[in-house]
Amino acid sequence: MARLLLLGPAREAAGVRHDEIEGDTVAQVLGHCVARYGDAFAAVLAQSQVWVNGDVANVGDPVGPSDEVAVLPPISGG
Amino acid sequence: MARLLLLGPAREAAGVRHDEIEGDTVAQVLGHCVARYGDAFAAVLAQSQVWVNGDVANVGDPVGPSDEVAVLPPISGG
Amino acid sequence: MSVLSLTDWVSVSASPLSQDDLAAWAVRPDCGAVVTFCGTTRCSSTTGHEIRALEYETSEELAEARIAEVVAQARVRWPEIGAVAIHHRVGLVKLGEPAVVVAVSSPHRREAFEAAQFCIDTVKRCVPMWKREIWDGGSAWSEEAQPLVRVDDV
Amino acid sequence: MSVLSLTDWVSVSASPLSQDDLAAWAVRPDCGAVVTFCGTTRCSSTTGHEIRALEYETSEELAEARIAEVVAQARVRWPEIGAVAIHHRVGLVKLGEPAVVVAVSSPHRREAFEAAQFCIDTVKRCVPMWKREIWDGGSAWSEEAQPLVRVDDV
Repeated sequence: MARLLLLGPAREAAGVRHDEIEGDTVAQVLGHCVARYGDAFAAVLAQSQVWVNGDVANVGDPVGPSDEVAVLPPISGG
Repeated sequence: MARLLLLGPAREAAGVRHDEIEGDTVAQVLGHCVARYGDAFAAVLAQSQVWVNGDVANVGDPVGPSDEVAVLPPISGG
Repeated sequence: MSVLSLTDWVSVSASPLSQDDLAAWAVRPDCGAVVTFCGTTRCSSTTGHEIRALEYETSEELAEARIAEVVAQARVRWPEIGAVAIHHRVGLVKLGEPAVVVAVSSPHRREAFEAAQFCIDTVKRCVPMWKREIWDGGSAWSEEAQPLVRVDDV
Repeated sequence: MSVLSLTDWVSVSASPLSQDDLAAWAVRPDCGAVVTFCGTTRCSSTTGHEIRALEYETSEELAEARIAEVVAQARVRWPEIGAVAIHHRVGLVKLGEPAVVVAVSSPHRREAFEAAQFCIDTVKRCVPMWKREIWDGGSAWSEEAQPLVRVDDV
């Protein structure tokens, strides 16, 4: 279980900004995200960075209920 | 005869900002300036640029009553 | 939410930006130079429409933390600089309004120019931010998108 | 006395300077970047005194003409730039107040940074201006003086 934060095109593809998702690792959380949000989200995720608690994460990193997993697509700021 | 404009340290050394000075060339005008304002002015003039009507002038350039001869010491702006 | 110290002022919020506020805040008695960059929304579109406004989306917390990293890196590269302020607006921004403002003060102007340019260049590459183009009757994500870069990798 | 067109705004006067006025004036719908330089009077002295204020002396007419040449040269070097404003204050300027402000807008930020830095560097070398340091009980010309340079020779 982890808290999920979806931003920009990831938020749009999933239809939600915040969610709670099952999984004990980043990979498991992302797998459940794709199952829940579908192919459009999977396409965005494939181009995105994933951060845990504000830092770049590896797919094998463990996560728990107090951790925030954020999905960050390519940026277009300023 | 020409109109004279003295700026910064040149104005301070001469004690005036504007004056009217005899002379048919830049060199003659400057010679009369040194005679009128003295050694302190001559020392500043030796380091200065001389412009006529806003452009850099040569000492031999002719000047008349409608021309402005400006003495511009080294700058310290901004 | 903003990060504020005597020398650093970082903010990501929906409030309109004031370049004058940042520039005035950055003035220091020993700093003769303040360089300010103001990025305004402009009419040229990546999607071919006549743009009325832009909408910026982010996590204010994540964006402010990354901007603070940018400021810290600028201080490593230009230790002489005085104050650094970087504000980014989120939400709807009308055409011609500032979306991002950077102000850097320094005893001499060269460091202020270099650090200000580094800050805005690095903010654009390293800070999570998504721009949506809004036109009459529609909207779309900007097509300028680039992968996020870490500040240490700039 | 000031030189004002749709794209150029040059002024040398005793009025206080507003960076915000210049930056706001420089915004153009097709220009996403405005870079502003503000040179403030600072406490460090060339003569070893505790400075209270600076006093700038020039011929407003000659100074404005030279600044207009600087703007023209910037447009030769960076044809993309939009608006350019350069204001220089004369007379007494208290510590921490702006003595010179430059604002340049451009479609993209690199040209705005480069042109703004060229403008202030060239103003400092090419514009007739004399700075007097004022302290409690005395004053003297700044000892930083350099010979005037022609804009074409920069």
